[in-house]
Order: sequence, then C-alpha cells, then structure tokens
Amino acid sequence: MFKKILIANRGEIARRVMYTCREMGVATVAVYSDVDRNAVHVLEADQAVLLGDAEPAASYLNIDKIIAAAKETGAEAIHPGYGFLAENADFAERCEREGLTFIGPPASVIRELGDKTVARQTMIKNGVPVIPGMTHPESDPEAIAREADRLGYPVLIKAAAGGGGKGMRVVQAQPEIREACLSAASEAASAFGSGSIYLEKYLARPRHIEFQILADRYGTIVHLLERECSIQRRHQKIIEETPSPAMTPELRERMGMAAVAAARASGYVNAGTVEFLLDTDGSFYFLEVNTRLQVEHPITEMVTGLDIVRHQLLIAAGEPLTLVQEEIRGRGHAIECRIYAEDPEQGFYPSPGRITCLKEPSGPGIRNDCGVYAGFQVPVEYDPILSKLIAHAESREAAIERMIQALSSYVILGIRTAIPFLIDVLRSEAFVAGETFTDFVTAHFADWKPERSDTDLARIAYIIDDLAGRRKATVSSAGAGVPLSPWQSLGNWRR
Amino acid sequence: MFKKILIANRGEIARRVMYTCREMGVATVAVYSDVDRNAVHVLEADQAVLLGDAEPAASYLNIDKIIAAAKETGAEAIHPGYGFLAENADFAERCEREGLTFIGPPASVIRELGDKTVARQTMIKNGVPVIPGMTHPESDPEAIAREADRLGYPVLIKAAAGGGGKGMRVVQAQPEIREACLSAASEAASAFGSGSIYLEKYLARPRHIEFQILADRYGTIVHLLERECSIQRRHQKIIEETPSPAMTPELRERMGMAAVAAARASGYVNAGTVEFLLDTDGSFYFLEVNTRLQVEHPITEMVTGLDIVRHQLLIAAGEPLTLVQEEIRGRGHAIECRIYAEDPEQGFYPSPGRITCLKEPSGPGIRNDCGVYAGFQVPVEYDPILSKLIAHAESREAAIERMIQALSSYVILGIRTAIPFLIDVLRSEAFVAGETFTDFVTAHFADWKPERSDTDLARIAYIIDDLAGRRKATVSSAGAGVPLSPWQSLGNWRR
Amino acid sequence: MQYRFKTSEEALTFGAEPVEENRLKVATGEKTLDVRYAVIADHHVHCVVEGVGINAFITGEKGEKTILIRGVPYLVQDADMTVQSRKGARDLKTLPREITPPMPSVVVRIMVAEGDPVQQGDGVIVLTAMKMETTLTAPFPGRVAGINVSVGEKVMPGKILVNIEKEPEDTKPT
Amino acid sequence: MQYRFKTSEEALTFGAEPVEENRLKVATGEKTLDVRYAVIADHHVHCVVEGVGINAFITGEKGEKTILIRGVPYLVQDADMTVQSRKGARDLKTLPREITPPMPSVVVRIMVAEGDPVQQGDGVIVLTAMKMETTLTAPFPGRVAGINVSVGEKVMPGKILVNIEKEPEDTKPT
Repeated sequence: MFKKILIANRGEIARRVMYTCREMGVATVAVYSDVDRNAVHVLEADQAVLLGDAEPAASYLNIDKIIAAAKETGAEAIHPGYGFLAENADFAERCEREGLTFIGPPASVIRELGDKTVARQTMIKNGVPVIPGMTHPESDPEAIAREADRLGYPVLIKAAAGGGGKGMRVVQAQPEIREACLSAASEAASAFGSGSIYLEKYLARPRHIEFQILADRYGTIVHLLERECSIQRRHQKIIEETPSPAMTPELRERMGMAAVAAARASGYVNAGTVEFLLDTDGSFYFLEVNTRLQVEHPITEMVTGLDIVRHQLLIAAGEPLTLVQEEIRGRGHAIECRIYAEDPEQGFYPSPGRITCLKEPSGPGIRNDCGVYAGFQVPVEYDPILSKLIAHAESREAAIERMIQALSSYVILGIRTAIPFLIDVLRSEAFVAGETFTDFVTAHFADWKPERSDTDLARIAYIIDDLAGRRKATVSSAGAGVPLSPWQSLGNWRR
Repeated sequence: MFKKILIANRGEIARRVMYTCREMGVATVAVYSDVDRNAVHVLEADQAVLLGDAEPAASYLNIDKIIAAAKETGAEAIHPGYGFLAENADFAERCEREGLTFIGPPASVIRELGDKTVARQTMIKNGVPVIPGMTHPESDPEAIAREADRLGYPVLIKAAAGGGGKGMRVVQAQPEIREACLSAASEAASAFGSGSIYLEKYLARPRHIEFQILADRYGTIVHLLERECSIQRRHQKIIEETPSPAMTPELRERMGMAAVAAARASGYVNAGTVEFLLDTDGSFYFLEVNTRLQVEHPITEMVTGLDIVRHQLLIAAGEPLTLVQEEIRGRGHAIECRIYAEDPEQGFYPSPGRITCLKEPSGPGIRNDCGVYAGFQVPVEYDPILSKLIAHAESREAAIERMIQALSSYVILGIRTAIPFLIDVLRSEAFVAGETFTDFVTAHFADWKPERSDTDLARIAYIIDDLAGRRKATVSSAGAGVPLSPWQSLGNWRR
Repeated sequence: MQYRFKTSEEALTFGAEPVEENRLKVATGEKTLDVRYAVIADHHVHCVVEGVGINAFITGEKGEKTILIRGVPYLVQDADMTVQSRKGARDLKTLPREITPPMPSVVVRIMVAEGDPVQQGDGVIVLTAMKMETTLTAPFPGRVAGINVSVGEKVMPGKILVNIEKEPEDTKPT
Repeated sequence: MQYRFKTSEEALTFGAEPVEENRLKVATGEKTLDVRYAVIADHHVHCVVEGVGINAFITGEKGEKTILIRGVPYLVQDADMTVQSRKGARDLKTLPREITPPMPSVVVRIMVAEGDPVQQGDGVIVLTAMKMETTLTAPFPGRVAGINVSVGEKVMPGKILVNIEKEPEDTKPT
C-alpha cells in the first residue's frame, strides 16, 4: 500500500478521501489555493501545498503545479476526487509518465469514455443500448439544428467532454436551438476546456439510474447495485437514493449485467459509474460512464457496508478484488441530499459567503460528509457544495423520515441552502410514492416557496436574541445572513 | 402507534429515543431536574416537565412526579431508557395501573429477573447453565463468608437487585470479605434502593458476552446476535464490540439458542439482553438478563441494520415482530467506546465540570450518541456518561482503525475523559489480537499513563493561543480544564 | 418593550413584557403568549411558547436578522431600526429600474442592445458564477436604456449592468 | 518573546520570534522550529511545524492551559505567570499531609480511627460521587492525627477530611 498520497481536490471530497487514508495508515498531502488556506481539507491533511490563485486554472486545474507538489512531498499516488482533473485524461497520462499512480482508470479509458460520442460508439458495438442521437461531436449550430429536425424535438444538447449537467440544455422547439447551442458550448468550454457538444433524443419522463462499478487490474468486475438520481435541478442531481423505487430484482439483474458489460467493453479499472436512463416502459439506455468517484457514492457505501475509497486505493495499489458479486447485497434504504450554498427561492442561484453558525445533524443512520465549518468563507470560485447529508434506515419510508428530521435539525447560518426545499420534496406525495422522474422538480416544484408558518416564533426569537444581545459582532458579519436577489441588493446603492 | 410518549431519563439515551420517536411521528415529553434545565434532552423534546431537585430521589427516580408528568401532558407510554427506573418493577407496575404503557417487559418479568438469585433459579430449572454460587440473597456478612469458604476463593459479591457493576466486588481472600460485603451492600443500597447481595464463584479469565433479544407479545422471540463487553474498568463496560472475536458460528448458534430459551423461560416481552460469561474452555454461563435497552445497543444496530428503539415502540404498541431469525445477519464489525467524564490518570475518578469546547468525530461508519454540548455543565449528581462513540467498518481491523481515528479527532475540553486511554487500549497488541477478557484492564493497563510525545507542540500551541489571546473569558472558566486529584487540589487551600 | 416588524403590508407590533428571569409575556394583535427561553449558545436560543419547545438559530446584525426554525430561514426586520446600508433593501414595494448581479459574477453574454424593447421575464444578460450560468431577466416590461458592461467583465453586486426604462403604462411587477 | 514552562524538573525556556503574519520562529534548547499557524476558532489552532500540520485545541486561563493534541491532553503552565489560585497546585514536589476529595462527594465510611498507624496506600476513607464509590488512600506511611468529617457528610474539594502525621523517617511518596 502507498505510504503517502496527494489529493488533488478540495472540500468535502478531499476530506472524505483522507478519512480512509488515515484508517489505512496512508499519509495525506492536500493542495490548496489562496482562498482555501484554512479550508477543511488543508486543516486535516498531514501536509499541504499552496498551488496559487483561487482561479482554478492557477490551482486545482493546474497539472504542472499539482505534479510538482506530489514530487516535492514524495507522494506515490494522486487521488483526483470528482470534478477538476478527475476525468482529465491528460492529467492521468501525465501522472503515469511521471511515475505517479493515478487513483482511477487508465488515461486511455478516461479519454475514450470521456468523449461521450466515442463512448456511445463503443457501447453500440458491444450491444449496450444507447439513446438515439449523434455519435460525433459538432460545433456548428446549423448542423446541430438540422440533426435536431431529423431526431424530432424535444432534443437534449450535451457537452461531449461533459458530466454533471454542465453544458446541458433541453430544447423544446426549433427557435431556441441556436441560443441553446451557444450557451451550452460556452458553459462546456469554461467547465471542461472543450466547447464541443452533441445531440440526443430527449426522453420525456425517464429515471436516472446508475450502477457503481469496481474493477481490478485482473479483469474482475463487480457492480455495487444501483443508485437513482432522478431528482435534479438545473440538470444537476440534488437527491439520490438506493435502491431505486422502480427497481425489480429482474431489472437489476439485467441492468447490472449491462453495466458490467459496459465497463468490460471499455477495459475499465478502479471505481466508476455507468449511468442509464430508464424509460417509463422499462427499457433502459446507456447514458455515460463517469470515470471517477461519484459525488453520491456514500449511499452505496451505506447499503452495501463497503468503503469504496478503500477499494479504490487497494485496486490502484495492484491488489485483486476480493468481492464476489453474489455476496454484494444491499440492506435497508439510503438517501443523499446535496447541500449547496444556493438560494432555492432565487432559482438556486449560488449563495456564497461566511458561515456564521454550523450545527450538523446526528443520530442513528445519519452521515454528513461536510467540507465546511463555522467561520469558513465559502469561496465564489468553486462548485458551491457544502456537504452531503446521507440517511440510512430499514426501509425507504423510514429513510425519508430520518432524512426529513436530519434536514430540519441541520443549522447553516450566514448563507442560504436548499434545505427547506429538500424537506418539502421529501414530504411531497410524488416523492413518497416513488414517482421520481428527471422532470420531478419542474413538474412538481416549479415556483416553490417555503411555507413560512412560524413567522411569529421567528419574531419572538428575534426579540429574545435582542434582549440577550450577547452575540459577538465578529460572527454576525453584516448581511452574511441574507443573500441578495438582483432586485433586493439594489437598495444598497440607490439610497 | 402512540401519539405521544414520555421519556423518563436524561442525556444521550433520552435523546437517542427521541430520534426514533420523531421519525415515527411520536411526540416526545422530556422530564428534567433543576440542574438539567438546559440539558440536550430538554432542548430536543416537544415538551418538557420539571421534576424537582437534582437529587435523583426528587427527580429521575421519583415515580409519583413522573407519572403525574405523563398524565399532565397526555403521554400514552413511558420509555425508561437505562438506569434510573428502567429496571424498577414497581414503576412498571405503577404505569400499568395508571393505564400508561411501560415500554419494556411486564412488571412481573422485571421483578423475577431483577432478583438475580430468583433469575438463577429460573435458568437452572430451564436448563440454562449458570455460575456456581448462592441462589438466595444474603445480608449477613458472616453467612456470606461461610458460603465463600465453601465455594472457594476468589469469589464475586453482587447486588441482588444489581446491574452495571454497581455493588460488585471481587474478593481474593478471606480477610477482605467483610469490608467488601459492607461496601458492596451500601453501594447497592444507594444505587438500587436495596442492599441485598449474593455470592458467585469468580471465573479467572472469562469473556463477557451478551445477546440482544427482541420478543413480542405473541411469543415470537429472536436474538440480534452477540456483543462482547469484556473491556471493563471498575466492573463497568467501557468498550463493546460485535461480533465477538471469540465467536464461532457453532458457538453463536448454541449461545443464541440459550439466550432465546432464557427469554422464553421468563416470559420476556420487548427488548432485553441476556448476559453470559464465556470461559476460556468454551463453556458459557448465564449471568443475568438486563430487562432494558442496553447502553451498548448501537453496535447491534450498526451490524444488523435494525433500529432497536423502533422495534421497542412497535412491540409496546402491540405489533407482532416481523423479523425472522434466519434473516438477521450481522455485517461488518462495530465497536463502541463509552465516553465518560472521568480521569483515566486518576483511577477513572469522575470529572464533572463545564464543557468549554466540543467537536464530535465524523466520517463514514461513525456514529456518536451524544448527550452534551459546548457550554453544558456536566452535573455531579448523575452517571458521568457524555456520549457513546460507535465505529462500523468492513472488518474488525478496519473498525479498530476507524475508532482510533475518531477518538483522536474527538475534542472535549473543560473536563477529562478516558479518550487517550481508549486509544491506547485499541492500539494494544492484546486488543488487536482479540485477547479480550474481563481482566483486560488490570492485566494490561494497571497503572497506565498516556505517552506524551507532543509536549513541545503543546507548548507551541500555548504560545500561539497566548499571542492570539482572543478567547472569551466566559468559556475558560477557572480550572474547568483540569480536574484535581485529592493531592493536587490541596494547593488551592494551602497557599 | 415594543417591537415593530416589517411585513409585506404595514408594520406589525409585538409587545414584550419580562415576567421573570428568562420568561416573557409577548403580546401581538389579539393574542398574548407565555414565553420561557434560554440562550444556549451564541446563535442558539431555545424557547417554550405556550408549553411547546422550539429551537431557533439566529444570525444577522441589529435591525435585520435571519432566524432558522425547523430548517426554514425567516428574515425578520425591525421597522424602527433603520440600518442604513440595508433599509429598504427588503422593501418589496420599491422595485429597481436596473439589473444587478446577486453576487460576484462574470458577464458571459448580453442578449439585448440599447433601445430594445423587453417584456417582463425576457432574458437580458447571462452571468456565470461558481461554474453556473444564470440569466438575469427583465423585472417588468420596458426598453433598454443603457448597457454598462461588456462580455468577460467581472461584476459585483450593486453594479448596475443594464438600465431598463419602465413603460409609460405602469405595470405592477410580480 | 520568552516563555518559561514548568516541567517536573526546572523550567524550560521557549523563544518565539514573529517572522511574518501567522508565522513564528520558535527556539527551544538547541533546535529552532519554523511554525506557521492559523486561529480557526475560539479553542482551535492549526499549526504547521516544520511542514507537518497539526490541530491543537486549547482551554484554560492565562498561565495554565490544557491543550489537546491527537486526543491527548497536555497541561502547559507558564512558570512566570503565577495564577494564585492554581500556583503550586501542580507542583508535584509538594505533597499534602491531609486527605481531601477531588470533587463534591459524600462520606460513606471512615476506615481509620484517630491515632491509627497507616501504611502508604492503606484505605482511609470511602467517598461516593456520581454513584461511584472510591476509597481515598494514605499517600505515605504515617499516623492518623485527626478526622474532620463524619459519615453522610457532603464534602467539597479542598476540605481536609483526615490529617495524617508523616512518620519521622521521611519516605518519598510515589
């Protein structure tokens, strides 16, 4: 096993990788940017190396600096986490060249699967069902428009280099297609460094179902059951669960086999996720393979009792998989809610700022993978994820109740989060009934506002706080408590 | 299911019961004493009723006041937690009489099993192996001394009404027996209101192994596997784990059957624990049945994936058990460390005081059932348990590592805890090898002191803190940080 | 003491009478509430209102505080404490005639030109922040009177990006 | 700055030189350490000593603080800051001639009578606190010179329960 590894990421995922490293006796090296000097992943690492400016290109996306940091500290391997360089084939290749173990699949596999159109070709060749659409990237809006006419609207624009909903656009009708192409391409460019996009038929009410894969270097491949991630806003997952309410043992068998086949077809090694769309008629289509540790991996850990990061390290160190497919059984039900710095009352617009108070939920079956702390300034430069709250219980019903209670007791002050929104989603009839399709949020929560039934209690609390008046000025930094809408903020300037 | 229940306890266990109540939509009523006005269980209850003075007799042991509180608030049932009235047959009987559901076994069962000597007779009748010793309580030291001579030293004095090591004494030789009887009897009297004691043959190096039982009103009884609780100090468990390192499937089968037989023999209903001593030669002896929710129940919840408190409520509400013995399988390994306000460098003497800083451990597989918070004054009047830290992982080895990391990151300032002691125990060869016998602490950690290898770092931290000098005076209440030994404290007075 | 709180309509008055230590009588409109309370930590107050316990978590400066109860944030504003830098900020009746970003952002695209007519909700400018693109839309029908930024520019909250002239017939904003 | 810390032997001197913001040069005996640090919270300091990161958690008043590192508490005392109420409290060389409880307790049994000779470690008095019985033992051989409490009495730390006259031949206590 490695003596020391570098974690080329930040926040909750860097911290989560460090937990397992410490348990395995592996020393950890953190990297950080200017604004992350006192970030959790820096505080908890054995060593930390400053990369540079907050700007990702100068820090977490800067391959040269990260490689140099690994050399300087004597790290033997690099764990990329998710996002940033996690699915960057050049980075994986560079690691290999520099004699550093990249904790993930080989560069060639990342490259092949990273290009969604190439991946689609591979899957078609290997008999894995795919969604009708383009098999080659395209940059000319006109060409895409023609293809859209051929496929028939609605269509879905996706970034060829993509992932995580970045650069993704649903286009309902012909007139919108050009603007959508431009905006998708520019978002893709800023997110992945490549603006090439492609088109797929847009399924009306699919479920997003993915299978966790573990593959060693010796051809052993197992899947750790499915995750359903249909609840999304702005095409980004916000609630995930396992098992899927739509899953039957027979379907799980078939989809699991397809997932393993997909991994085998691409010569996959280490942990990965095969994403599918499950249509209402029970047919499923290959979407893409995420060649990284998935944000939502904890729910799989909860129901399988396995530590996926531990297996990532073992596989990367050349150990053979000891897991046997038949022995991998899910138990109970797990749900994850992603807690972002965002304002659900302002179209989920990011809400950075200083966290003035943080009280994490606790209790049986509760896990919170948290990347922030009270007093921490959430930077504007990075993905605004704060933590991932996971609830595990005997049944789906119990897990939902457990999650609602945990969310209700989760205190984050100074910035806004979607917690009240998540509570209402979990309470909704549609969610409880398991009617979770990718259009869930738009279908049921289009212009949601929280029900504010405790306004008088809040005013009473205001009065008590006013009377007590003992709070340190330092932690109630002006306005940190209230995100500004474009309209509201104006007041600051016009009066 | 009940609409509202009263929890006749305090601290972490009251809080833990409330978690499940909230998830089941059951409203909670807390009771509290003067010193617990702002205790966690009061803050988290829907309603709270003041019982009276800190003195247990005036509050948590006061049956009349607790019954009145239940009536006043319209609670339909009472959960007693552990300790206090949990194993008090009169209280259970009173509840029944008052038309309140006691969430535990019937009064008659508590009474029969509560008297350890009667329990021993029942088990003997039903072919459950018991330790050689007295089958009737005795108060006359002389009579006990004669019995001791007959059994042969060493012998073990136990409280007939006992539990939790209170009123328990090992007597190695004849001269000590009288003083031991007196002290055991008086401790028993103060703890259980009855000073009657009895004698058992003392096994040299047994393991303490117990089985968790669930029994419904309709004769269905299952066990939720074993827990090993051999690591004890002052005859009180401090580390528990499951599965037991000494367990084999065959032995588990036999002991599990004996446990179910013991429960059946006593007409048991609800959750309970059958305790055994496992001798080095593989033979096991019935010790006692704890007719309550056990302190260490969480490790069983971790490996079985079941919520024991939920099943307690369901059973108490008259639901039949849906669990099937064959389907109850343990997965992974779970360890619990009890975090008491005690000073391991001063003979584990209680260390009450104000908690000036609290930072709970977190991470995959970590659960901390915590009954305190930063700023809380730990009262001197009650059992000094602060929290129970539980680690669950794929293997015993991984669970040990996980627990060590969690303990190392657990911050409790203002009072002393056994955390450094626990870390060293978990690191010790003997523990890692699974050589866990009830004499573990005396055998391996008789006069333990922590290795203080970071003294210079501590001094550097002192300097930094001194330079920063920003800490609120309020939280560094004089001396709260340092418990006084009898000798050290003297300084305050002699100068 | 008397407190006047802002609401979407006229201010609401609460009267608070200390009864004993950590106990208040709070009067609002017709009802009077018995309130016992304890300050648990800097941002944490536990109160028992008419016998029911509730935890409230509080942040913000005098005059305007955000209070979290059961996971839901409440913005409570004292109508009498006019904190200059925020006063009116929340006054929902005064709506801006210009568009400004809610947080530090970068201009990605400008979707209108000076003089263009816009309908309420029309996309006006596309910003990116924290890797998210968001389109600011016209708060009401009008005409683009001025564009004060260019693509790629970093813009701060309060910076007015685009001026929109309201249409003569006053359309109430939603 | 110079700091003198108490140890079981003579005081130890540390020199601290600020190099830049949040950076110190700390000199002790032969070695000089490069220390970067950040104050994370009231009780939490993160420092990087010679490149290795460590979290320290601190409580206590000036002159005497308890510092928690990797789960182990360290009592650090400034030899120059004499906090009257605690000074000497930790001075392991001065041992008491009397017995006092470490915390509020109740006397359960007195195991000696005035005039009794006691050996080091002999049980002298049994106390109960937090439902635990504990026996206070003689710190050194001697003779019981006086008993100042009775059974059932509530006793506080510092209260001298039993006086023990040291034997002429001075036996070093353990």
